[in-house]
Amino acid sequence: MIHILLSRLRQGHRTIPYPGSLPALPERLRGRPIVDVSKCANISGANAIKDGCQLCVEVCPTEAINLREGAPQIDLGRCLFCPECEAVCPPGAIHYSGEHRLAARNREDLKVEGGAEYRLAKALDAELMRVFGRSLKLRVVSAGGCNGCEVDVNVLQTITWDLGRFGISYVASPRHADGLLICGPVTVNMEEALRITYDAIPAPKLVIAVGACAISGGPFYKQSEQLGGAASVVPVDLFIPGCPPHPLTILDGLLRLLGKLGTSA
Amino acid sequence: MLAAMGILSLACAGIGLVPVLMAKPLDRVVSTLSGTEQVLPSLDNLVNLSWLTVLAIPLLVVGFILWKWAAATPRGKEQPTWGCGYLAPNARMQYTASSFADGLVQGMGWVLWPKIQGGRVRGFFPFPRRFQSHVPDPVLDRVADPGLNGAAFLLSGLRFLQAGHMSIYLMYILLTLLVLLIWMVV
Amino acid sequence: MSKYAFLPIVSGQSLPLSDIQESSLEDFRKAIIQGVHDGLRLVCFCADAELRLFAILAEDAAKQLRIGWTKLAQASFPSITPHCVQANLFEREIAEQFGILPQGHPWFKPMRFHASWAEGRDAWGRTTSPSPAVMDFFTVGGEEVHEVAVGPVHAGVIEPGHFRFQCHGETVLHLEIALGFQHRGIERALVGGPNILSLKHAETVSGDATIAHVWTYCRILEGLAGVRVPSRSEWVRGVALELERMANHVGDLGALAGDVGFLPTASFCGRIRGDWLNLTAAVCGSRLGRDWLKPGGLGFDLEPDLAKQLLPRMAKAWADTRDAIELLWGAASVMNRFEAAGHVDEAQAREIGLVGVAARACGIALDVRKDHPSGPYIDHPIEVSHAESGNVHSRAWVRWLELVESHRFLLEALEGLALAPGDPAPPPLPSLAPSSLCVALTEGWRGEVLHMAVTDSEGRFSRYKIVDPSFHNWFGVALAMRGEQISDFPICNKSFNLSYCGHDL
Amino acid sequence: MPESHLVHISHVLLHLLTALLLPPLIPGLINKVKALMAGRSGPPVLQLYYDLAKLSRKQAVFSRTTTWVFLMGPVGTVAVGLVAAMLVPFGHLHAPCGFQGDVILFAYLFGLARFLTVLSALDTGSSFEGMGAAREVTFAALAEPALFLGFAALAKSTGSLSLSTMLAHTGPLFRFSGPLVLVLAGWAIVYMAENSRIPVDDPNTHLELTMIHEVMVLDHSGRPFALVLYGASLKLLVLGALLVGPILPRNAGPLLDWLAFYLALGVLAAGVGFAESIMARFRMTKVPQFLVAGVLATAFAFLLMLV
Repeated sequence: MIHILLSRLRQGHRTIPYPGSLPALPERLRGRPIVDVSKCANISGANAIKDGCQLCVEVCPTEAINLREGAPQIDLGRCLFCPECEAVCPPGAIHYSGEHRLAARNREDLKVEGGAEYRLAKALDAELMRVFGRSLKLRVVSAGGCNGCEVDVNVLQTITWDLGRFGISYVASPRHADGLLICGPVTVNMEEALRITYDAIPAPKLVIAVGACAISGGPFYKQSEQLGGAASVVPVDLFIPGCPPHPLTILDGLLRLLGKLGTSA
Repeated sequence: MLAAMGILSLACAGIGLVPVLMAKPLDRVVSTLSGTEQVLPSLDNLVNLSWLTVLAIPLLVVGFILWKWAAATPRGKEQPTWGCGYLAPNARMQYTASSFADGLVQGMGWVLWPKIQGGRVRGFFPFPRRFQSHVPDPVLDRVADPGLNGAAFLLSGLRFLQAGHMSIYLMYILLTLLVLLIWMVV
Repeated sequence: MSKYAFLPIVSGQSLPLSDIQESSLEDFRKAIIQGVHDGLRLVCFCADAELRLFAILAEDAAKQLRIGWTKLAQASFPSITPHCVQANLFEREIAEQFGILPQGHPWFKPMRFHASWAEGRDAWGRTTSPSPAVMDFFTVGGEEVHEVAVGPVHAGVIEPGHFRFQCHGETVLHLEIALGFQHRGIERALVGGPNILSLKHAETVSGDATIAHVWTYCRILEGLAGVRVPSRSEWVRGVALELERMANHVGDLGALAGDVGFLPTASFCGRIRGDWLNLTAAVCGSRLGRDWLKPGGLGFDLEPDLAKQLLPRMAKAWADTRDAIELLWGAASVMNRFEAAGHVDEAQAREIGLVGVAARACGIALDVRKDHPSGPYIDHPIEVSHAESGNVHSRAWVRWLELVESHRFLLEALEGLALAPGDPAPPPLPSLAPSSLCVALTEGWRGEVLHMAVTDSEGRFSRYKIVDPSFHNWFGVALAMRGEQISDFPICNKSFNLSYCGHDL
Repeated sequence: MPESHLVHISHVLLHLLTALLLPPLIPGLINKVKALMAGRSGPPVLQLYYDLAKLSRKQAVFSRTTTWVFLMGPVGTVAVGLVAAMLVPFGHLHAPCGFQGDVILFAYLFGLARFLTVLSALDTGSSFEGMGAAREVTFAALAEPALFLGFAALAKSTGSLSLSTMLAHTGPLFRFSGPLVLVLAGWAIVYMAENSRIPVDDPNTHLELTMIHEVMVLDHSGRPFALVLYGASLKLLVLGALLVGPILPRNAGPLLDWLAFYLALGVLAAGVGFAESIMARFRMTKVPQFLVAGVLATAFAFLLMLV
């Protein structure tokens, strides 16, 4: 017992003061990408490549980059946050920032364009907020991913992130849950189980899709063994992009949904 | 069968809820049987039974209110019992009576000596097996039955005494009388 | 000439298919059965679309592999499983993927529940797509037995799988495991590669073992392209792999403590695992090591300055780790739980071909880093950690010993890297050798990761086979539960901590 | 109305309010202590109140196989718990309802609650819930004798069969004596078993195969589930009051008595939190041995009182 108490003293109180202040993030963390249209070789005069530059579109493993009116538009729902597009762009028009805030309420809001402001997730409406504001129990369903998202979803329960202090926790039975947190692209083999689990949750209920797989199928988007994300089976209320998302990104999304972070970007 | 069980359970519920009504008659039975006025302390005095009745009412009222409140919960569509999202549950997944009792049977194993057959599965690719367990009644099956059987076996050795001839039986009586006579004299 | 017909090859070696002599089906079967009988391990056995069967045996003592192949005349062959339990899952996989029937297989059931890849050929003669985990399970008959069906959706934040227990009361008579829910078609997707998605697929075979799989994938490409990776880059890869081991072993020990309700270690380790993950993120920006390794070299270098920065952070994390885990060994209530559950004996373990932590916990000193070393492990060998009892405690103890050993390796590596100047970025990989075969092994934190690639005449993958350690070890979980208490299943399962997605691919 | 009546009524009211409103605070306290011991902030102390408020606003999903019996479990647990709470003295002297023999009623009320919970679990047809129910009755068969033997020892010491007298007037000889320590030790074991705490059950790991209590309520949702959660916290309060009863100072004045009571409950919750922070859970097969230890402790206490 004495050893345990001594250990507790040595280990200390380790819950981060977030959202009061931001924890230190890795310097090389690839957060929200920024598109600087003025540098894009496809558009601007100075760097213009004659036949048009498509390099970023070509190297993207998941077709997350499209050219809209010549400028790259990045779909964070598909993005795996790999360094390929940033590395390949000759004038450096695409650049990963350290910005961890990525979650959005609509699939369409996940698109990053030059100049346009990113629409972060809004809080639930007043009615749902009255129900879930201080207590949200989630049933996590892993539906065919690589268990990477599960790692970072799980991490939120550790003493560092301490999800419980916001009234959010993971529960065993869907009957006790208020929502589904889905990781993975939803394999054909998990479709029915996911539906059963969703139906087993009493209304009102929320669905949160975590990770590129759960939003768009991620790196498996071409495979017929999967369905291309949670939205193909159940209505999704919150999308949290990343491959896998940093725990802070997930926490930010959840707290935004519960209106604990305000609406500022 | 069911009707009889129903009547008995109703009687139990009645005694439980309004024990005052039963205390007086029970006391009368006790005093009649014992012949005296008061052998045991009156049931009526030992436990303040009217309190029980008084408490049964709020219990039922609270229960009723809670029931109404809980039953008034808005209901979603009925779903199958939660089975971890498995597609093909079957009847074998219901808990069995034998399993239900197993904890206590194992705990009391030193008295009950349950007989178990087919419990061990061996090999990497085993053939389907059957499991069977049986808990013999420790008194009837383990003491009374073997005891009586043993007695019957031993006593059957004395069968030869039952010859079936009247004269021999008369001789037994005579011998017995003689023995008794000697015993009286001595 | 060796007594085995199969050709010797070492991990990471590529050779033209024509160099490997085709065996007759009879010789092929004999070689496997005889090899396994003599103590070799069947580490890979698979088919391809042209009805070729490939098998790889590991001859650990000789630090080499043996490979052989045969071409089937029709879509069936006599099953090897009755003579060699290790072939069980491989043969069911072959049947499921290509509709090739292993005749006389004693446990012939689907394993991932997907439609056959071969058009119009199904080993079970099914015409509709199969329902996951709906099959004939082994049953213990009798009215007193109840079945407990757990999953696919489990209580915790765990991947999906279906566990079918035959129980009486609290006692588990038999456990059968049906997986396949995570099947997303990785092996099929890799055919025709490598392409821009292939690296991502290698990274997502099993997210918690990203480095182990990517490194193996890189070595396949490097082998086939004939590229040598600078030794400094190999050191960095070693750091990546050992950091992954640290994070996961710490997490597992914490989770084991959590499953027996021992709060201190559970809470502390949960956090400390994050510290190790963050060391990985400091180098490559991703906590799981995504994009750190790249075929030919590294995606992100671990520069001398960064190595210097990481050393004090690692010292802090290691001090916390020691402190948290030593509590575990001091708590009698925890030791009682660990020692009581999940026993697998050594003979069983050898026969079913356990690998990794699970095998070492049964006293089998098996470790790819020592048996088939490559990269930094050639010059800086590690000591194989093992325990004898084969129970939950042994598996926990082996993890702890490996933590100590990995820490020693990391310290040496980071100190070395702090002095050595960085490598230039790797040039793009030349095209792969056509009609060749390459096989590579890596000791991930769970155990032996094997990749095998066969290229077509244009140097594209015509078959890419991945064997995650979980593939070998799930059977061990089932055996460890026989006759145990069902309430001990969570710690037993956690002590193996196998990957569902690595198995389902 | 004379003043003493007013005082009496205010005590009864306070007792009632305590029984109704206080229970959800206790798990909150336990969790806070555990959080502090782990080095985290932990959920708010009032979390269970928030959960209950949310559940009362949510829909419930019922299983197709269930009948009205399914609802009896949660309703019965709370109704019975509330009535039982009226029999136990909380802060000051007597319980609102006290009479000779109420101790037997008290014990059987818990039996009734358990019976209803078990029926409700079996009603779902789930193998998990059956498993939980079997564990519950098996362990209860060992926990109940410890409770009764403890009562017997107290009855012998006070010459009364009423909880109010037994707990509040244990007599100077009995107080702080060996038998009392044994009774409390036995009851502490009962307390941990009945409330599904470590080392018997673990309220934190939500794993179907290892739980005892939570696995029996896997299918409850909405308001019935709110009742389950509330009922469980009520049990913490009532059995807690039983456990701290004999050692509380009485007659120090109404205010101090109530304060002491709340303080004692707080200390008990902290103690539970602390114990859960430093020890692992028993293997399921070891639980009966642990419970038997409780029976033996109370049996010794009773024997000591006889001689």
